[in-house]
Amino acid sequence: MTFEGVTVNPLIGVLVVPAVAAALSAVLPDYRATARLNVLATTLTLICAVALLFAKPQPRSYLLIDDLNGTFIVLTTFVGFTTSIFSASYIGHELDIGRLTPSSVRFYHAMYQVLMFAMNLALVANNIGLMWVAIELATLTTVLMVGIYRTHEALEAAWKYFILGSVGIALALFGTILVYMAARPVVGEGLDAMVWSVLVTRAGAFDPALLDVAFVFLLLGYGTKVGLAPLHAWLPDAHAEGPTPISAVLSGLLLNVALYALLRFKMLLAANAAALTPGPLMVTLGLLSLVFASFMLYRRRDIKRMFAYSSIEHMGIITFAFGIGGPIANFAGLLHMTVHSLTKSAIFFAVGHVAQVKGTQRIADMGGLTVTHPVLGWGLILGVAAIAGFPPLGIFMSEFLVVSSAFAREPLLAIILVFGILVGVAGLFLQLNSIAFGEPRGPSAKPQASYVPMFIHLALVLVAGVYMPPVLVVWFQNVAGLLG
Amino acid sequence: MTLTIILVCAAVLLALGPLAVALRHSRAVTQLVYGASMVASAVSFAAAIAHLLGAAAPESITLPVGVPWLGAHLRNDALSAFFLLVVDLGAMSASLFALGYGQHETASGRVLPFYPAFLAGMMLVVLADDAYTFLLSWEFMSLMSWALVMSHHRVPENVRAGYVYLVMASFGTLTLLLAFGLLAGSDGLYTFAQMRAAHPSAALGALVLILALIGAGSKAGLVPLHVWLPLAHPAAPSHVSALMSGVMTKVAVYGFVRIVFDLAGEPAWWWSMLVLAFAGVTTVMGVLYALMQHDLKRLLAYHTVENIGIIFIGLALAFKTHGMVFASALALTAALLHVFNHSLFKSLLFFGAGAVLTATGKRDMEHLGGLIHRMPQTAFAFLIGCVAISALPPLNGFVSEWLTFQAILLSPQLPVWGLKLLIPAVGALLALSAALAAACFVKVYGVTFLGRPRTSAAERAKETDSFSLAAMFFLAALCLVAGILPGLFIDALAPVSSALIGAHMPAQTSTQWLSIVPIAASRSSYDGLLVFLFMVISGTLAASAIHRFASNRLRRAPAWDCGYPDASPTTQYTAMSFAQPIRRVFGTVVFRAREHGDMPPPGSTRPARLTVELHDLIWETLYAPLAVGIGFAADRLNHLQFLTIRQFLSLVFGALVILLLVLAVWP
Amino acid sequence: MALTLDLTVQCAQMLLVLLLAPLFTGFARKVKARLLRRQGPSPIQPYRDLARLMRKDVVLAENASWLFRVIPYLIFAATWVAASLVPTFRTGLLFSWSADLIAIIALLGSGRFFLALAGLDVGTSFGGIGSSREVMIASLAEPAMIMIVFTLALIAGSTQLSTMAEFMASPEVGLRVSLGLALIALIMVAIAENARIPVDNPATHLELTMVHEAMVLEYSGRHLALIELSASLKLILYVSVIACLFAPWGLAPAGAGVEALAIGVTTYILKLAVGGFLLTLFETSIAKMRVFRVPEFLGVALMLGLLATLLRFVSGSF
Amino acid sequence: MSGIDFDIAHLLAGSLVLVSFLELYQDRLYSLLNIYAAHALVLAASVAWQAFIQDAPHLYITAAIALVFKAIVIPVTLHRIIVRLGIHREIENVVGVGITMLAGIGLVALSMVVMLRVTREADPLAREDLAFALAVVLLGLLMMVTRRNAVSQVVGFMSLENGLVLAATGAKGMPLVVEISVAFSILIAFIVIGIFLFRIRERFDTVDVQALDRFRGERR
Repeated sequence: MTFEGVTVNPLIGVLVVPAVAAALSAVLPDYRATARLNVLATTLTLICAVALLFAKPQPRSYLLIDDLNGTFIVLTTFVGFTTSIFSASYIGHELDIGRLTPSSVRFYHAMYQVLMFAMNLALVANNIGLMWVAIELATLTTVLMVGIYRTHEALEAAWKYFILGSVGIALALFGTILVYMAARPVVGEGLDAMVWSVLVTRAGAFDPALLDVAFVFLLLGYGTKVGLAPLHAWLPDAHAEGPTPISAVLSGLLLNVALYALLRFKMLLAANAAALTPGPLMVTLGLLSLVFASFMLYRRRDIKRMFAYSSIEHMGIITFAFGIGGPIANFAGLLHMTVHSLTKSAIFFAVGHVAQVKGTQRIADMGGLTVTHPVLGWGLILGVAAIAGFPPLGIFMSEFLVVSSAFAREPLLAIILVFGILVGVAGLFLQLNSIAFGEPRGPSAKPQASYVPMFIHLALVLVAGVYMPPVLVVWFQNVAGLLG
Repeated sequence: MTLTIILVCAAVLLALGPLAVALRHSRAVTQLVYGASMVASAVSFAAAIAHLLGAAAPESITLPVGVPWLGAHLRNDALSAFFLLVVDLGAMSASLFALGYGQHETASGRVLPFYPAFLAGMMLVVLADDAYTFLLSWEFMSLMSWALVMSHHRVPENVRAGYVYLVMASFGTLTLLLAFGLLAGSDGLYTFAQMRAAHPSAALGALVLILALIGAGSKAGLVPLHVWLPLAHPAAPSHVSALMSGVMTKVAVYGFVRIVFDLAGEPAWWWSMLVLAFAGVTTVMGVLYALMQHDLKRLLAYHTVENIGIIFIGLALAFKTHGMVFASALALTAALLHVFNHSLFKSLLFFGAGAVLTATGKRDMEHLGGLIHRMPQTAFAFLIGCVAISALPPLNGFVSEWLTFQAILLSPQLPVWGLKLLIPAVGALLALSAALAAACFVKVYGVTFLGRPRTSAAERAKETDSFSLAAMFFLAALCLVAGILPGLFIDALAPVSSALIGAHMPAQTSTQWLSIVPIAASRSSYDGLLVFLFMVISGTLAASAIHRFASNRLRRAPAWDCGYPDASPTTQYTAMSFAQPIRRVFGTVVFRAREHGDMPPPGSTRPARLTVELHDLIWETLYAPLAVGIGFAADRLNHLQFLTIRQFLSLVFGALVILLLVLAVWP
Repeated sequence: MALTLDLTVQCAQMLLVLLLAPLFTGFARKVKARLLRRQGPSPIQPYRDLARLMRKDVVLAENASWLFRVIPYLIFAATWVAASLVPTFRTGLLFSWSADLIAIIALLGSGRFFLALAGLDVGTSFGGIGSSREVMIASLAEPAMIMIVFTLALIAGSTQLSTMAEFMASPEVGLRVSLGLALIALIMVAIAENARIPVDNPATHLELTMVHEAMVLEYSGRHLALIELSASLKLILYVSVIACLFAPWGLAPAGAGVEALAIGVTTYILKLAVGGFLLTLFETSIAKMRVFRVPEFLGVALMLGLLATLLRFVSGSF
Repeated sequence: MSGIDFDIAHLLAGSLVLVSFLELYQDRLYSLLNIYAAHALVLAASVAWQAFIQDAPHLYITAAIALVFKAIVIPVTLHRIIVRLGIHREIENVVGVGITMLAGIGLVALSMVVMLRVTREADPLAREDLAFALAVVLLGLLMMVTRRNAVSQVVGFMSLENGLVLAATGAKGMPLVVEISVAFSILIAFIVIGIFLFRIRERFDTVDVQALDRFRGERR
């Protein structure tokens, strides 16, 4: 991609721009400048990512672009871009009401860019060790951002996230080492045994038993990052106590990146016939988190914690879809990942507005949103309808494909899936009724932040539900074939 | 050609939604939206009639939207054309009614955007030709109607009704999704053509029947799954509840017919027994519930449940497992004719209820009365609706019920023993529910329109606007025409039954004097026109003879009240007291009805108080425990939110150890 | 030529039924009086009452609506049309195929529907008592009646009254248990529908007991005359249905000559006389039941009808 | 890989597991920190020995980091923090020592079964190393689960991390080992600073994790 004569390889651009922006925003004194820099940086990264789609560079030892991470890079940078627009006005408001100090805002923007850098690195990393380091860095930055408010709950949430995250990362590292051990006799020592594109071609010859143990550790390690049921404990508190843009990025992107890492390793196992199929493990974890999170929606009193549990529920559905396998279910899983991150970040934008307008996150203190703020209220209802899987929005198509293909293969599992989805929808709308409908409760200040990012996301989800661009369909289909 | 016109109309309707939002501040938006939706549904109605009467070949179109490698298949065959006709007729009359009724709508900002989308959703369900488009438009229809039910969200009951409705709708859709999953198989053959070609096995077909019965049955209102219907329909604005009761339940019947008769392959012998059992119970329970109500729209909603039962009795007898193709054709035609008739008179009755609601602001019959003097035209149209729904000649309700009875009478030749015993019992239930329906509508009409006004609101009632009246009289006229000339409508249904069953009833128009002959003239026939003419002639003959020869003098005087000084309006019979004898006969068993009279001690002037205690057994035995169970599970799991970090770590540790143990044990 | 003959027979049938109805009621009252060892009015007294009522002017309640004034004509028309379709002296009437037995029952049902509405129109509690009890009785009587129709239709293979009558007259009907049950059930339903003694006392004005009378309490003059006439028409309809189905001897076949018609008429009048006598005999031998014991009475009728149909469904021989 | 090299590596790895057991036994913070220092020392020795066998110079850096940073700097800082927080005399243990030991033995047995079943044709050293490394990781996790005090949980986590470094060094020729151990050191540094920087002491008057949990979001 030539840029005033300077040929900048988009792959490098996607990584360098956030890194530079992080350094700059740590230095710049005025917080408003860092906010604008933040938006500028994410726009540039988005342009690089889109350019990346067309100029597909050859895989190198450390960096790799193929169909799978092509779409996810664009998705990550796009959601990062819209969230930066939202967070510019959101953080401004948080500053006015004194919850943040200017220095902490500068720190926030620096960490935001480091997070972007870490996620992009994780997506493009070809070396499984590098991918591990990138995800570790992403966890560290989100821990710091969750604790930025310095309240008791925020610190407790950050500390819990930190400990659980570190244990998860340690397990993932052990899994990576085991993969290296399995690859060493076949691929030879040194760097090659860690390069994913080499591994996936030679995976057939690895020792299956070692791969199984490796996958168990990877599943539990990265599974903690994905927020699957027994390992989910950090997710609700991290979402509830951190600033809302971070909840949107956390829910929308970080869970996807962790699941993307898991998919990379699932491809390895799919290539090795003798290894135990990862299906049953992922299906059990998926169903467990789906049913568990659905039941947890009912007694939630904090709006962000409720949508955090909804994220766990949807990650459960996606893991179930990849666990079931087969071209249709895999396609549905990939589609669900994309559409879920768009919808969930849109919902968190709306929740951010609601929290600022109502001055609280407790559901009991807010009500009658469609009366006091019609546009915001109906935006939230559209988002919740999308996340609940109502047509014509995207998640309906993926749930349609998952349930129908699952029922044909394993009827009993599909019935549990349907039960979980139904309980989830019932819980979600029970809470929505008290938020959006009925007599208005609680204060109703004038909203500052713009609704544009939220409605862009919802429009994209609507388009994904009705008409999928064919080029995206082709990528998803051949990745679905790869996933086994 | 007709399919493209219909799709254009659907597209126009879909476009009206955002338009209504854009123009929400302008004054004429109500007229614009309802007028446009009326025109669109009228055009689509004409196209549907052209297709059905012209017995044209089924057309199909594939749009590039929807599931990427599949596209959206839409097809307009005889069955779809008939149900499209029913949907558009309902839509047209509801929009005409809404032109007048919409003026008084307080939350029109929440009704206008969703109303045309709701109509488009129903039209698309009927045209869908692959599982994805079918379920998409089915769920879209539910979402739009949920939004309409929630339009008066400030009333807590409406919010609860909307919630119950949405959960039941999602349950129904997910069940249908499982049914389509079975039909499509694991390699995803989602179009109906592929499903038909796949010829599902008997076991698969049975499972699909059960799932379709639960899925479509919950949307139509079969008894154990009907609980949302009497909550949701009254909560919506009247023209929407007319559409939900009269038309959306018919789209659910269409879903059932399409899946079971068209896609599920050869029916087994016990299929009709299962559907018959559900249908019989639905019919009687629906009308018994209705008798106990005194909220006008809730009563009409429960009556929808009863009429759905009658339709499903017809469908149950229509399975062609027993080789008697003509009997099945008769039963199917009876069911489809009742679908058409019910959509007519149920919409008419809901319009009447809507007109009463706007005039008096009250839905509770105990506060109405004497409206016939203040709202004569509405009263007349409502009377025709009541006579039609009570299945009394010469109107259309009687015709479809009569055909259903004829279908029942054809069944002794059936080889299946179970059916031999079940069908007379269901015949008795059908007759019982017909009589109870007549009793219920005497109560409705007598308490609401006749007698003296019980409250000042009823006293100050005024006639509704001309649009509402036009819609009501349009439907009343249709009821009369369908009652007098049923032969035309039965012949229109012939292509539908020959498409689904391969045979249809003998052509009716050839018989003399336009009477209808189900199987053979010697067997039984009924001539609506002659009976109507006879009644008119003998009535006018008697009137003119008496007025000319005997006296025609008339004077007014106070009614005989056994000498009591002031007969206040409260001494009149109310809805609950009118239903008291029937409640005493049936209520003690079905609703555990108990009456507690508490008389004041002698000498004290405290009024005596009679309280009636009714239990909705289905809600208490099926749904309440479910809700308590989920609440209990939610409470138990809620503790997991408040664990210490150490306990969360032990969760992770436990998961790791378990997985390692699984690995160690796994071969 | 045949058409005019059929037309004249049809009109003769309609007139015959209309004229005989008051006579039959008068005859029944006369026999009842004689059984109670009192003189009793002459059988033609009902004609005098009708003439008297026709001449008097109508006294309408203030609250009565236009429906109140139209309902008598509607009831009379429905009942008269139903009565004219029942074969009395000849089967195969010209218009008999326009409505079968189910349609006749439904016509009576609409008559009852409008009568109940009339009861509620005036706005006093008496009308309410009458209407609510009437619809309760109807809600049990009608299913029993439909069950009887099912039994007979299954035996005769058709629901047309004339074909059923011809089949009943033909030898192959034979003695069947279900027919016996159907006859008893039909008699019980007839008693309930026509407000005879065990269910409701036609002669009483005591508010607590009356059902049919309570609904027509507010009618006067020509309206009351029409309603009385419809009531007696309905009574004669039920008796002629019982006669033509369970005592079909003497019914002239479709194209019969004048003398067959004459035999038909005489046997019909004889059957009416026997029917009237038996009815009054039964009425004087039983006391009126409490209103809330009527459901058991009609429950028995419904069970008998259902049993008859079940037997009929199960096998051809029953 | 002659017998003697294998035996020494085997010895060092085995002793690391033994020290992990010792850590489980301690219930006083002082002794816990000393045992942890010993743990780091043994790790450093084992990594150095691996470096010698595989003659991979970069492993020496890891050994040096293990020695300097983990064996000396961390215990001393934690030591001083405990004194500042005044919690050095607390005795805390959630589950009885006996049960913890039994669980530890079970875990070691489990890791042996899982690992030995796995690698038959790979060279025995790697197989042994992984088995021991897995044992140390599981024991570290067990320690985190059975301790109530935040500092002892951190020590548990650090011993878990030592197990990982052992596994990484056991995998011959694995690149990025140094980078990973450096990343881990930063992580641990964050933890220690976290305890200090977040002024856990001043915020919650005690480092007892129990107190920490009273401020959970959405109090019941």
